[in-house]
Amino acid sequence: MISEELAQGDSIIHRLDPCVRVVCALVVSFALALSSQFEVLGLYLVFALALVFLASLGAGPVLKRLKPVLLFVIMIWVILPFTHGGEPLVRIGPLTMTRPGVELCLRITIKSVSILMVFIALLATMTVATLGQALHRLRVPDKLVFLLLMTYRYIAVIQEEYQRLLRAARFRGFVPGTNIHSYRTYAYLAGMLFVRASLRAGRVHNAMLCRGFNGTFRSLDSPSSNRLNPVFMTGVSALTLMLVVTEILWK
Amino acid sequence: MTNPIIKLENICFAYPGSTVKVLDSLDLEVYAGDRIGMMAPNGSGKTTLFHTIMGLCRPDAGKIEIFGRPVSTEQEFQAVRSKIGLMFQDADDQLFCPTVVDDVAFGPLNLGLSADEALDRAREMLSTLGIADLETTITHRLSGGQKRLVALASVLAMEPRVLLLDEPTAGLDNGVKDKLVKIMNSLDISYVVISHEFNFLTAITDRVFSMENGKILADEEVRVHQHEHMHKLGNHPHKHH
Amino acid sequence: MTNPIIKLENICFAYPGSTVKVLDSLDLEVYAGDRIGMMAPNGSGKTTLFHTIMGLCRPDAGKIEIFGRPVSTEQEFQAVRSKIGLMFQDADDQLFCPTVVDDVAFGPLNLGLSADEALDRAREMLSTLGIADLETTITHRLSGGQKRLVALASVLAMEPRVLLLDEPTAGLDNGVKDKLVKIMNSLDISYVVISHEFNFLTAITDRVFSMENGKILADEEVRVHQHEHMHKLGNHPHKHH
Amino acid sequence: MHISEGVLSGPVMMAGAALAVAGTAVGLKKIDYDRIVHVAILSSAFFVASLIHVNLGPSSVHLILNGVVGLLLGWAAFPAILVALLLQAVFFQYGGITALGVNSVIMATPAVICYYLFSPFLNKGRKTVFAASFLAGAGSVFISCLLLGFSLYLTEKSFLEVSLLVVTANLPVMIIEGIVTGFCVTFFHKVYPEILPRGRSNS
Ligand SMILES: Nc1ncnc2c1ncn2[C@@H]1O[C@H](COP(=O)(O)OP(=O)(O)OP(=O)(O)O)[C@@H](O)[C@H]1O
Ligand SMILES: Nc1ncnc2c1ncn2[C@@H]1O[C@H](COP(=O)(O)OP(=O)(O)OP(=O)(O)O)[C@@H](O)[C@H]1O
Ligand SMILES: [Mg+2]
Ligand SMILES: [Mg+2]
Repeated sequence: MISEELAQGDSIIHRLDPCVRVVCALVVSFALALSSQFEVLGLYLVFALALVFLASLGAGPVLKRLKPVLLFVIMIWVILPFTHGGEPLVRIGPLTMTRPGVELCLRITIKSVSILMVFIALLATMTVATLGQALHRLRVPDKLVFLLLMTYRYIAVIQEEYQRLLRAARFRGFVPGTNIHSYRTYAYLAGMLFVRASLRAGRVHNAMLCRGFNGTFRSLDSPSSNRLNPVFMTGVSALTLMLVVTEILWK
Repeated sequence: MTNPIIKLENICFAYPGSTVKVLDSLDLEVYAGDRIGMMAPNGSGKTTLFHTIMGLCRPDAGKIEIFGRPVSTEQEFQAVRSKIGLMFQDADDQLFCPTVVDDVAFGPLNLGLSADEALDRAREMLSTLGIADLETTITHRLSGGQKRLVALASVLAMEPRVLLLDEPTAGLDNGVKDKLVKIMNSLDISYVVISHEFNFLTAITDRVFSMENGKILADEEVRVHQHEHMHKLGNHPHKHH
Repeated sequence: MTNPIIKLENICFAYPGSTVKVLDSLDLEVYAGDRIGMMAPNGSGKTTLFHTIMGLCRPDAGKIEIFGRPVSTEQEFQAVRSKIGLMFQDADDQLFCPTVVDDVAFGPLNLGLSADEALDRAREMLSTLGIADLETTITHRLSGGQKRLVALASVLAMEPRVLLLDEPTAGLDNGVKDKLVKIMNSLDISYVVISHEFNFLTAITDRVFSMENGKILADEEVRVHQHEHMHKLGNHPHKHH
Repeated sequence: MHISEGVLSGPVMMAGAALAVAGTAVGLKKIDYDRIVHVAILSSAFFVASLIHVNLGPSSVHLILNGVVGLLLGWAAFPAILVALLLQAVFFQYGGITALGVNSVIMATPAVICYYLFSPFLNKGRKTVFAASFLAGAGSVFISCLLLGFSLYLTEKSFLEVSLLVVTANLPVMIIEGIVTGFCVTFFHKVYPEILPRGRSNS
């Protein structure tokens, strides 16, 4: 389930300092989410595509990851243009598409797809282990970083436990349906996951104590020095600033 | 000669996304009354083989026949699944109901028995295995050996025609192992048992198979091999090639 | 005779809320250079014993001395804990960091080493165990045998004076077991090893203890017992009383 | 249940982020070092459990279980849910960075509310436990829907229909969540009561 396939690549983006990538992703995403002019949004879309290109990701994996948002986009195109009030644009039978409705849909589409592409290009290209290190160096509270890394570590373990429990249920003739027996069985399976998680937490805590843990988190910092870091950082910031200024002046 | 109850022919299987054939043109026939042991290194595909028989791993090529009928779709597997009792490598994975009796009755309930009938059958099974006193115990509070026996009871409560046991002795002490040997020898059912312990296998099975390169090694080869080992290396652990 | 490095005297322990004494006036002495095996039925309290030595279970009565000094408070245990390397029954419990090298360096970092020193020590440990290539692997992707070796590396990176290994071979195949035997025999360190496998134990330890009724059975008794068994029952598994 | 990227207006997005930071800060403050491993691994369990699909007639819905997390973790549910959502974003792209704040608030606020409302009933008899946890499960989803609808409405008045649609479409989900949470918590009550908070004195 947790394949982290995109993190395996080797590109300009993969070689950048993860901190730089996290900061850039934040800056670009929020600037993008806050703008609304179509011309500017179009430029952001190009910007996002350029980042995906720089990360040398194949179209296949990127499209696969965009699937949830594409489904969402299709859904809003089916509903919003027709339910939104305002100046009619096209009439299809009894339905009327309104101009503001279509504009809203278009805006959401560009924004959501671009934000996700920025996310994919800059963040999905690192493992959560690396992301945790970057957040630590960006002064995110230790507890939160630890929580993130520990949760990440045990998802695979618990996922496997769940698969085995479900398999055991199916081997004993369990066929899920819409009935109380099925819901109760799923509740027991989920409950068992929580119980086992809690027992494991006790053991892991003990293991940490045995390795000298006393409440302070220490970590191996390995900042990757790369001449590209400042260049990339400056480039992305300058471009974003330009787009933000354009957005403001346009009004 | 009667028909085999489980027949695998030319089965190939690789996990999705991997090119390694875990099972590679594997053939296997299990007849009624067979008591087969299986001993092979980690990662040689023993568990995968069991899962293929149960229809959980779908082979990329080859034919599976169970109880004389070819099975390939989920519906077909579902129909035979309850007649094959698979016991997992880790008993913890198999026990998810709050109490022992709930757990043993879970299978019979799924078979369509009424709550009372299921309860009766569960109790009967527990007393057959000599653990009737555990009936209302909370499953996750059981000891390792007890868990194993309850898992076996849960599987047997489905009244399967053949048992597949995946390392039933892992982590158990000799006391529980002995009990298992007695129980297995008293059962009137065909089974295939995976184990890393030669002594346990020879005590409960008639033949021991091995696996290599995704194929099952014939009985004879394995015998010879193990003989040689007994003489040369005695008690010391060593690697099988 | 020198002082024992671990000395338990008259230890009693029951889990909170239970009246069963898992450890009952237990005595144990481990000397520098000792290589002790421990083989006892499930639930006889082996893991509890290890946890008591580490100060994870606090005894209801009795005295613990480690490296010649009595320990009873959390501070005292904290001070000695890093000098005793406990390897857990389930390697997943012990490998809680995202990558292998993070995990092996976790202990050294807590000992106060700088990041660079910790990294060096971790790398050195990994290459000593022949798994240097795993350095940047994500821990949850390791196979069972690899997890076990990395867990051992994590423990050894603390440079402990004595090792406590809780069923290091459970679920491993002979290849990995062999590797473990080689590693253990090459280490210049005292250890206590719990295992259900007699062969493995005899290959890496000098004496084998057992546990019964919350007490440790003396070496001699166990030896005699095992001798008798070899003659009478041969290869077949059977119960030890 | 989540809001996609690019939908929310600036003020709603920023308010959500601010609230999420505040909730997470409170939650982190309440977790001491002995409990942090516990919260983390329960958060992994939440992540996995929320991927479970259960049948609903011909289709299926996935469990949410923020009620269970609330009852088990109290305020710590906030950081736990935030982290789980961030990991969902990384692994599956269900959401991204800009909507993370609002989505955490939507999921975690009901969890904390249910903790305060219902955890006092968890050391009573079986029937009471089931009833209280049914309400916690169904209630969490209901409040989540309201918050989601409200965020959409604040963004754009014309989203009102969509918001109402979200609430009604989730009615059956609420009932399923209630039933599953009920059985799940009675399961804890029976097999491992230690996992439930021992009254609110120590929270
Ligand atoms: N879900 C999976 N996805 C990909 N590869 C897998 C998966 N499960 C197992 N494998 C691989 O398939 C091979 C066979 O695994 P399998 O579990 O069948 O071996 P086994 O003989 O049962 O080993 P063991 O003695 O450790 O139980 C191994 O190399 C393993 O790494
Ligand atoms: N956390 C706990 N709370 C209550 N009882 C426990 C707990 N852990 C273990 N026990 C009980 O204490 C006894 C000894 O358990 P322990 O785990 O020490 O045995 P063991 O010899 O290590 O067994 P195994 O070979 O299965 O690992 C068992 O009867 C067990 O049920
Ligand atoms: Mg296996
Ligand atoms: Mg143990």
